[in-house]
Formats: sequence, C-alpha cells, structure tokens
Amino acid sequence: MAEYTSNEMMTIAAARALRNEDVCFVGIGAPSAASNLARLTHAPDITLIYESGTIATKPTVLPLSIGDGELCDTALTTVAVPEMFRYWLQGGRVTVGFLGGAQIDKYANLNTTVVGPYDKPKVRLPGGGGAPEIATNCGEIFIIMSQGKRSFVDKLDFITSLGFGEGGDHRERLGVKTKGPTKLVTDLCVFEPDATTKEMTVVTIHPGVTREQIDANTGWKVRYADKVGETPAPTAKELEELRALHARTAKAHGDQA
Amino acid sequence: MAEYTSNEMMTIAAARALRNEDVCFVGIGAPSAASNLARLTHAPDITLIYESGTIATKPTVLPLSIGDGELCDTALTTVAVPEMFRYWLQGGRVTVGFLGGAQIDKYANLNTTVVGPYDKPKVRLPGGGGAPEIATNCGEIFIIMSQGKRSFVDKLDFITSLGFGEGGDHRERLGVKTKGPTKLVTDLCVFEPDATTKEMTVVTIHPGVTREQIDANTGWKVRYADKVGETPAPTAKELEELRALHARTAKAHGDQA
Amino acid sequence: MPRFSSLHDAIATNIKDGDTVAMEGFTHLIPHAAGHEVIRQGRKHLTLVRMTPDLIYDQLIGMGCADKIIFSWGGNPGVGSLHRLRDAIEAGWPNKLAIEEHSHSAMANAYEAGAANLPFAVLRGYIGADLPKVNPNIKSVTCPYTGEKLATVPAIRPDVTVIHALRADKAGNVMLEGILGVQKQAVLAAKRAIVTVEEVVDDFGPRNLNATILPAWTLSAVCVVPGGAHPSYAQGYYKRDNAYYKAWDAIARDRDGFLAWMKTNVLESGPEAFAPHAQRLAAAE
Amino acid sequence: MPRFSSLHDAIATNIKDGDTVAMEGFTHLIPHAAGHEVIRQGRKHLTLVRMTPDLIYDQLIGMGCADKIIFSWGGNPGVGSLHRLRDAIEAGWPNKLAIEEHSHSAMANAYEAGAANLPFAVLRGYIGADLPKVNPNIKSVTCPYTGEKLATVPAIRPDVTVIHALRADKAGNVMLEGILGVQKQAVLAAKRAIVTVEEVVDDFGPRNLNATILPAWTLSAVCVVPGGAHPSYAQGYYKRDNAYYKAWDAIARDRDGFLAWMKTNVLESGPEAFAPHAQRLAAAE
Repeated sequence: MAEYTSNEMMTIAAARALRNEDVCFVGIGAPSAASNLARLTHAPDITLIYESGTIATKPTVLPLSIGDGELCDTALTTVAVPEMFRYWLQGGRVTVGFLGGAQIDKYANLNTTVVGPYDKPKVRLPGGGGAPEIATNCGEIFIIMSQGKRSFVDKLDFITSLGFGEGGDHRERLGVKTKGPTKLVTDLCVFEPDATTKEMTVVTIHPGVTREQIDANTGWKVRYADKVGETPAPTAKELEELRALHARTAKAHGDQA
Repeated sequence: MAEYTSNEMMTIAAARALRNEDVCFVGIGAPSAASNLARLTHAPDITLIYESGTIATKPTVLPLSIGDGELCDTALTTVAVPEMFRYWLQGGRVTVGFLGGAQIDKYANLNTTVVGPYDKPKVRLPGGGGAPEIATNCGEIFIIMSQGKRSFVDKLDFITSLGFGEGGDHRERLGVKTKGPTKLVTDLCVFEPDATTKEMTVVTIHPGVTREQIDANTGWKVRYADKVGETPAPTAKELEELRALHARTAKAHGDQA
Repeated sequence: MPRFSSLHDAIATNIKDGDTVAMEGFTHLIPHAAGHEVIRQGRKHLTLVRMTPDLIYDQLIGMGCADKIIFSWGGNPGVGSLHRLRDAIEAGWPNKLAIEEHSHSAMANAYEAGAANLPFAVLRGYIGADLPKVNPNIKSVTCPYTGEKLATVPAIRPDVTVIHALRADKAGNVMLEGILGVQKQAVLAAKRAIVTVEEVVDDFGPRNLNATILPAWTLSAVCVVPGGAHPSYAQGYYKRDNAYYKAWDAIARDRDGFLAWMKTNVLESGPEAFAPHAQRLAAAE
Repeated sequence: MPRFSSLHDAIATNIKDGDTVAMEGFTHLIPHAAGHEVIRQGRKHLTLVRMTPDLIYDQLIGMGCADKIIFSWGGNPGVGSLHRLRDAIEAGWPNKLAIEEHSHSAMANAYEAGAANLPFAVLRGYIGADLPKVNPNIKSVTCPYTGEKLATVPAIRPDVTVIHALRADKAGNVMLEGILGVQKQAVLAAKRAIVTVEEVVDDFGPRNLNATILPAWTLSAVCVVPGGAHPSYAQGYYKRDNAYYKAWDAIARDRDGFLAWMKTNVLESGPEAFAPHAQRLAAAE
C-alpha cells in the first residue's frame, strides 16, 4: 500500500462521506479539498456550492479564497450573495454543510470567533462568516479538523455555530429540524454522534493510530463506540486524485507569484 | 391649428407633466401612451419602468400588456418582479408613478377593485395590481382618467390606492412621506391638489371645454383655482408623434392577428 | 437527475385534487399548455395562486377546477375583464370561488419569502388602502429598532408550482431569460415544480455568468412542449398573441360559448396543439 | 447624467469624516484603489461596513481611518489573520476599534433590507450561537401567522457605498458579472455610491436581457481605474493575485513594516499604480 500523510487520510475519509446526489455547501480549506476529491472520485455529479454564490462549480484547481474566479468560470451559474443565503441555504436546498473550525467541543459546537473573553480577546479569530446559519439550515453537517488539545477543548470560549448544544435533544428544543453534525473527520479517526446523548463518538480509527494518541489529542474524555472499526486506508486512486489536485493547485497559485 | 380629439388632448397634457430627469413607473393603457409620448417629444432621457421588471425601456410601439416582449427588447435591463417591487419601487428610486383607475374621488383616492360591496360585488374589477404601493412609494403620482359621473364619484365603494385619504394632512398622519397625486389629467381639464385641503382643484381647462361640462361630468361639486388657465392646445409635433405612435402600435398588433 | 417526462405524466404525478397550485409567468412565459392538461385531467378543488390570473386561470375557473384563488390583478391585460373569473365571483358559476386578494408587491414579497423559507414577508405596503379590511391575512409587525409598523403577508408555499421556460439542457437544468416575473421564487417556494420548455439543447453554450438557471435537482419534472406558453410568449421564440387575447373577450363572455370552445380546443386537444401557434407567430415577425 | 470623475474628486466629494462607508466586493471586485484614495485623503472616524474586511480594511484600520467596523468574517482568505484588524481589536493600535459582528447571512440580509428600504431584515439565523449575547443589534420578531420567533438585524444604510465593477457605458450605466456579492444591494442601500470600473465602452453591445446593471442615475460618481480591484480580481480582465494575498501576511504582521509599506505603496502612490498589476496578471494567464 502506498505511503500517505495523516492529512491525506483525513481529507480522503471526509470525501468518502459525501454522496453523488448531495448538494454540498463547501467551506474553504480542508472542506474544499475533500468536497472536490469526492467529485473527482466516487461522486462525479455532486453539486458543490460556495457561499460566494457559485452553484454546481467544478474547479480544476482548489480556490485559495471562497470566491476565486475558477469557481465562477466552472459553475452552472452564479447568484448574488443575499440570494445564496436566502433561497439556497435558508431555503433548505442544501443537503450537507461542510465545515472546519478553530475549536470544537464534544457536542461538535464550533468556535471560530475568539480565544479568551469576547470583549478582551487573547486571540481574535476571523469570526463566523457563513457558519452560524450553515450549522442549522443544512440537512446535516460534516466537520473536518486536525485533532489537538488546543482545538478539541472541553469548553468553548465562544459558540460560533451550533452543533448539538448541550447534547441530547437540545437542537430540537431550539426549534432546529436539521440533523446537525453527523460526522467529524480528523487526522486520527472518525466521530459520529451518539444516538441519544449526541456526544461525538469514535466509530473508526485511521490505520496505525492508537486510542492513546486520540486521547492525548483531545481535551475531553473521549467516548468510543461499542464496536470501533478501522478506517479503510486510502486507495491508490484516491491518493492519486488528491495529489494531482494539490499539484495542480500549487502550480496555479505559484504561476501568479 | 390641427383638429384633435379630447383623448389626444388628455394624453398630451399628461405627457407634458413628465420631466426629462424623471424615473417613471408606468401603468398600462393611457399612462403608457402619455409616458412614451413624453419620451418621444420633450423628455428623451426619461427612465420608464414597467412593473414587469423592465428598466429604462424605449418601446417603438405601445405594449398591449404590461410585459410585452417589446418592453424587454428595448430595456437597459430587466429585473425579476420581486426585485422591481422591493429595490426599485419600495426602495424609493421612482420619482413619478403614473396611474389610471376606474373610479376616483375628490381626494384622488382610486378604486379599481369593486363596484358594490366587496363580498357581493355588482362589478368585479381587476383589482389593485401594483397600485397600492405605487401610490405611497413613488415621489409623486400623476393620474390620467376620462371624466364622467360614474368614474368621478363622491364616495368610492373601495379605496384600492391612497390619494389624499380624507384630505388635509391625512397622508402624513398615516406616516407616508411622499407627495401623492400632484396632477390629475382628464379629457376636459387638469386638476392639482389644493395646498391645504388637498382637494383636487381645476387649474387649467382644455380649449373649448366649459365649466358646465366639467361639473356635469363630476360626481362632486368641483372646486376651481382662483386663476384657472387654458391648457395649451396640442402642438403639431405632439399630435404627429402621438398619432404615429398609435399607428405603429395598431399595425404591430394587427400584424399578429 | 434529468426528470424529463410527458406533460400528461408530470401533471398526473404531481398535481392532486385539493392542492395549492401556482402557475406563474408575468405576461411572459405563462404555462398555458400545462393549464390545459390540468383541465383535461379534471382536477378539482384546487387553490390557484397567481399574481395575474390571465386567460389560464379564467379557463381553469370556468371549467370548475378551483375552489379558491389567491391573486393581485385579475384582468385581461389591455383588453378588459376575465369574464369567467368575474362570473365565478359575481354569480358563483360554475361554483362558488373563494378569493384572497393582495397587491402585486405583497404577492411578489410572499413568493420571495417562500423561496427563502420564511413564514412571512414584510413590506411598506397597503397604507391607506381597503384590502387589509377584507383580507385577514394582511397583518403587521413592529420594527424592533425603529418602532415603525409594517405590513406583513404569509409566505406563499405552493404544493406545486408550474412554469414555462425557454430551454433545458440534457441534464435537466432550466434557463430563463427576459421578463423573469416571479418564476424562480415560485419554483423555489414550492414542494414540487413542473417546468415546460420550448426545447432541449445539448448544453447552454457560452452564456452570461449569472444566467437565471434552475438546477435540475430543484425540479420534479421537465416537459418539452414547444409553443407551450401561447397565447403568452417565449422571448426569442415567438411573440405574444395580442390578437388572441383580444379574441378571448368574446369567447369567454358567454357560458355556453366558453364551454363549446373549451371542448374543441382543450378537452379534445393536446399539448401538441401549441407548436403550430408558435410557428405561426414566429413566421409573422 | 454620466457622473464621470477622477477617483480623487469622487472620494473628496462623497466621503466625509465620520461617514458610514461600505466598500463591498465578495472576494471578486474589491475596490482597493478607492480604499487607497480614502487613506491618502486622510479620512478619520469612519464606520466601515463590509462582510469580509479583507486587505482593504486591514489597510484602512491600520492607517487609523476607522472608529468602528461592522463585519461578518475578518480574515485573509486561505492565508490567516488580518493582522492590522487583530492589532486594533486586541491592542487598540493605532486606535481603539469598536466592532459590530454578524454572520454572513445576517449581513447579506441587512444589505438586502437596506436596498428594499426596510428598517430591518428577518432571518432563520443565530440559533444556538453566542453572537446575539454580544451584539445587542441582533433581536427578534414573532411571526404573526405561525408564532415562530425569528432573528432580526437592522438594515444597513451606508452614507456611501464604494464598489469596483467591470465596465460602464458612455451614459454612465455600470455592468457587473461573475461573483456579484452584495454590491448591487450595497449601492441601492446607500445615500451615495461611487463606482470604479475597468473601462468605459461605447455601449454594452449584445448582452443577456437580465444583465446586472446599475443605471447611471443610481450612482454619484463613476471613475475609470483599470486594475482598481487588485489584488482582488475582475472577471475576464485579470485573475486574483493569490501570491500577493500570501505576501500580505508578512507585510501586515509588523507595525513598522506595515507603515513603511503603506508610505511607499499608498501615500506616495496613486490610482495609476493599479493598471500594471492587472496587466501583469492578465499576461500571466
């Protein structure tokens, strides 16, 4: 089997979660790589939407920003940003929202706003952008994040976007009808929410990773499913497509330097 | 001087009220003829907007409907109907709304909804369409209507769109900041609102028309300005342009029969 | 993904008795062929939603398909009354017709709110007008910032929206151009959507980057019906049949004359009857 | 009607100290040249509104032009932080910066409400999120029909909106294409509007019937500034300068380095410096 990095494993595992018939609202960075990898492998007809308004876009290279010209050039059509948020996201037309974040807790609430107090931040992060409404208006949410004690924390300084709140039926009590985060893919493993408590629970571990590693990189006591499997290793085809995508991207961005 | 009909006099007098710099929201029928005549004579740069979404349209022939292809073909651009009503009309971008109506009262309130009770109408008219919001969101309103006792009535069965309500400062009391009907042009004369009472007041009478004729064709006791002038008769140029417009229109509509 | 079907099957599958149905098209692109198919299939008790009922709803109402109409301007544009609509409201023929009446601005906003998955729309509207006295669905909210009172209307969320568009590509994406009306909003506000088109093209080719396109996955059925908007029109294909609109006045004025016309031209006809009209109008240009 | 002017005069005439200014452009068509001109003219105490502050506001904030920022995502897209924005918020350099923070959806809706002359916007938003706890301008209304509680935000009504567009015709009408962002809404929501364009054409020629066009009479000034969006981009003219965005991270990280860069590249420069960037990027394709 080919060598691969933990980051490649993460992107590939995340890509696999997407289905050919999904309409996916794509966040920039890792979600964008995973979504386009899905499109280039098992989900050629997937509809990718970026918040810049591009619908059914098929970029040849990964965009650096959420609104590179490549996204518009290869889209079925491009709508204004208010329409994107009103008719398409809030309109309930998106089956999967694909998010990353700076910090996450065990109920998959995300923080991309501040570390420290809001009024006197230790680190001012970029903020929510589309995430607060992506989190509640998409059919379900996939999250992709590298694990570490500073990012997988017991308590968030700020809830930028809702996961399962305090767990259990908290989303329902807030009047939210969508599923929330059904999958959290990291560089170590894959989490899914427990059916009742909604705590994010490890369901598969990437090849060669140990529970000790996962525990050491998580700021809460990690819950494991009764039957934890092994994440299938990347196939040659997956690795090939992902690396080619990154190579094309580096070349395109480098060309402009 | 050339012969002309009272209907031609009405259209020409109404056209003259429009200025080259106006943005005019055009109703179908007589308002459309008057607005396009203005464009073809003294106001070549006037912006004509139809509620079908066409902005800065320059039709060669008069449309039969509010959305003939001719309007779109000759427009600067065409927007969707919700945008037309939200950004352009409600957005306060229109200086003049040009309306007709089935019935009018002395405060220039209009009825195009029902004759008789609403729930058991004697005559069911088409309804308000754009008029209720045109009446309050345009900078000012021009009205064009043929006079007659059945259309110029003492009391409306139904107020479809607001003129000056009960007169005086009624518009202000309703929170409306626009001017309302500043001109009512008929086949007999031109009315403008009294500065204080807002009752529509005859300011000029068309050539050859008598006060007796006006009184006989109005369902309320007509008020005349202290100094009533004579409406200037149509010029040869005005008549020529209007007749050519009607001839082109008849030919275009006839061609399709 | 491309859900191409016959017009017969699209209507049979997607429109049921008692449904709330919006057939939209603002003068341009009115889905007349689809309206005829609904009449032929004998749908009953529909709530018909449309800003400008036009001939299409005059026919549906006259044939007894509707229990209620939600509308904002019910005339034959530039000609006069819709006689079947008036007869239903004034005399209850062929059945009593409930009405919910709005202004254009309110209806356009209500479709827009429906597309945005909001339960209501806010507008600066109806001030000093009598409609709020007779339509209990016109209410108000107070702005939480300025204290202003603004009118509200409920969002329109049809069971089915039916529109006519210019063309579809082979994947079933649908393009609109010209006078767009409220069609996009009406489709996105609905549970199900049927689109008739003039033609199917291999792909849309070079086009405006912001072309108005409804992706295939927003649609329940796409049906190829050339001329399907007639006597309305399809920009770039054929013009509005203004003479037909004028002729309708006499046809619809009389109940028996109307029924006879409908028997010949609708009940005993089919969607294929529309193409010759379009060809004639296109040739006349 | 065509209000063509130099960028210098457009900014001098239309933007005053203390104004609320929206410079919009969603990744595409960001009006960087206009931002530089505001800095050169030394405007102070501005309230800057923008969904994605980007380098343009990092520069304005770092040069002390702003008292407050209203925004929804303040980063260097795909690169990292906006260091000048962070320094102002975290350390009050060069002055204390008040913030009003929203989500993208809320900001987009707020511009939309502004364009529609409504005092507030309604959205299904902010549920379970902490922003409403720290932003008192996020409130709610109850739907008069369903009883649902929905989030509200005040409409954005800038004193001035500044955008960059592809081209104007000789009459001063302005066309946009590609990623449209919130520019049309931001212009229509504002009291005054300045547009920089890549070029002026005799007329727009054959075009989509629904092309996004701002009529001349909606604009206060139109200025021809080729390359005026750089390092953002103009679809069909030049690409986004992603390398420049990456390089900005190092330039902005250090206060003195930032000031030195601004002196050379902004204070001692002018709008004509933008065209060569665009030419280089266009040639690289």
